[in-house]
Amino acid sequence: MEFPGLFNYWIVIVLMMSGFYMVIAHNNMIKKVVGLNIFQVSVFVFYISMGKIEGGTAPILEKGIEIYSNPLPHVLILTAIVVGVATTAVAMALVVRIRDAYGTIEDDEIHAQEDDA
Amino acid sequence: MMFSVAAIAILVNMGMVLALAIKGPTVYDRILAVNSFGTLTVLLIAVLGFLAGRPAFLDIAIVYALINFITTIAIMKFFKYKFIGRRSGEDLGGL
Amino acid sequence: MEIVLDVLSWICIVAGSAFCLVGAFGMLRLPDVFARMHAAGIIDTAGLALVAVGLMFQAGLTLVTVKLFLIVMFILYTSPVSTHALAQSALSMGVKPKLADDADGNEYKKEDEPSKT
Amino acid sequence: MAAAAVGMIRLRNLFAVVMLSGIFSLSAAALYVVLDAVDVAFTEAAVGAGISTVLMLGTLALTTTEEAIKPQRNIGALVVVFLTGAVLIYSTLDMPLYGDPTAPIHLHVAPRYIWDSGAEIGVPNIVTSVLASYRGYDTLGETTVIFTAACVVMALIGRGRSKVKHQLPEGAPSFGYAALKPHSVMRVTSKLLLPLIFLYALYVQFHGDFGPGGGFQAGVIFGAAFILYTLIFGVDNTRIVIRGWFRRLMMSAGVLIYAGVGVAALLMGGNYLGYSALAHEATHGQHLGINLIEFGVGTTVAGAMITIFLMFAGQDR
Repeated sequence: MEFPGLFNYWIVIVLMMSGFYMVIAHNNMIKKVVGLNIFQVSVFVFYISMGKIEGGTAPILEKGIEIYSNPLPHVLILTAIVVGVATTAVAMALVVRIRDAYGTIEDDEIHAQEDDA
Repeated sequence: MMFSVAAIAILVNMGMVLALAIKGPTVYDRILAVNSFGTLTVLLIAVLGFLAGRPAFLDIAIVYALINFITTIAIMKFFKYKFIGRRSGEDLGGL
Repeated sequence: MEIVLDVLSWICIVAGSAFCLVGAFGMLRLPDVFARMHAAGIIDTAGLALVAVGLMFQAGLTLVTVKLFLIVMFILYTSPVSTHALAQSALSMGVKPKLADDADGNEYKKEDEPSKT
Repeated sequence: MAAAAVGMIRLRNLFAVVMLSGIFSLSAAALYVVLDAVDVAFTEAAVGAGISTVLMLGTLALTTTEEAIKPQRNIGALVVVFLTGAVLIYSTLDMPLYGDPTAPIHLHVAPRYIWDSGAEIGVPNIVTSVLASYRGYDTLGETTVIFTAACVVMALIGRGRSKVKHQLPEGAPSFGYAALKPHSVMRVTSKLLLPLIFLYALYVQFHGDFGPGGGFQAGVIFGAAFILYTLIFGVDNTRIVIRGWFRRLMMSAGVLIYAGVGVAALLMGGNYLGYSALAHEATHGQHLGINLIEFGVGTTVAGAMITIFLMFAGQDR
């Protein structure tokens, strides 16, 4: 029972660590943003999978249904997704500005330029 | 029962298409894979709605059916206007 | 009546799934993008439509059937367009279709793909 | 899904990474459906299919499509990642099992939402009633965040004057600007499809009380429709169809509607955002309030998405 019971968390952790690795090990800024997105999705999946109840269905009231999954995480994540895309847009805008200023979006090249200056 | 069969078949499909998306030698293979993946997701969501016994939630599938091709058009446009005279198509796909 | 509907939807769903599988297999096996598009077309048309029709038989004459019908219509409407866009952009970017008598296409046996020139 | 993530790490061509992130979002939506979160899946569907991929493409068009150096195995990073992962996995051993109905998360406020919202709010979709009514403050905050994000994007790349010389040959139109004039197939198809998308966005907007949907999703779909229009007919046409002042008005009016409903409730003798005061009967007031603020949310999100996209697409390069 232990294995399937915690499986969802492990998936979340694998995803989260993939995103984490992408953020810290890559120099390319767009890749970093994508990594942040993966990290974000892993948190979403974590919340949603906590809200799931065995045998429950979607939290929309209907006659004859007794068990609903927990609606609260859904609410939080629903807004978080839209906010997430908005913040991703901000990050992308920053990347574009960095590219304008430095002519590159590689982290180490930017550092090299900074050191030269 | 029958829905599970369909769901499993679609999941297997999705795996295969994903394999194409990852290995796909050229970018166009990947685009194609994303496209098919979208269609398969529409199907999977529809089947899952039936599997859960609440098929009223087909709205999500409709969203995908409606706006999934925006991506493809964006990609096509991206290629048309981004790479002009800069790079030939063959070496686009290199990893 | 019930049984007839059940059998019909079984047939449709299984056939649709089989078409999907064939399509996905083709996408993996066929030699180049243009040939793979044909395989993708199987998924988009035969696979999707058959599974949806099978689901319609299960749903009966309800709003669900209308929604399924809409889905099928939308996909049948948009997927040729996106395939067209893809083929056009691939062709204009200089990806040549592999032909049976091409020098670089020799290792592929004569597929029954139409020769796009 | 994990495979897609790993693939994204490995691929160096940023374009392929964007493709894979599209697949990633698709499978995330399917996963949300499995986990009963239809509203979330709806949002992910709208965002993933309509906005985020296109946004990333816009950025790629403005920057570069190749990662410069092949990332060598970064041992330090790998060690950190594995250590963190191991610690996290160890900590999951104390977590409640998947699907356990007695997990702490299900015992606090969730039962009240599930069992009483039908009588208190009178809206079948619990997610909508929690979103708009019980946790209305939260949602007001989120809407403001989206508004702010769009403002920040405007401030960052609002006027396209770049110091870097563009690599395109003279006369080649940039990603966003050009209209697909010669492509009659696209033009006709999208002309037929656009009204349907708008209609569907409105359906999602005003059907959110009964099924999955609501202001956030509708706003995103609305924005996606405009993105499609922009892709086909060019940025200039979109700027004529929906003027800059109107975009900004949409963004701010949404937040104002939301906050104004709260003030109205305050003036009519209730609490801030306590919609029950809006009408004689509590559930009627709730319904009215929820519809109004969902409309506000939808307006803001749509305006913000269109603005953000136009900012990216309309760069002169």
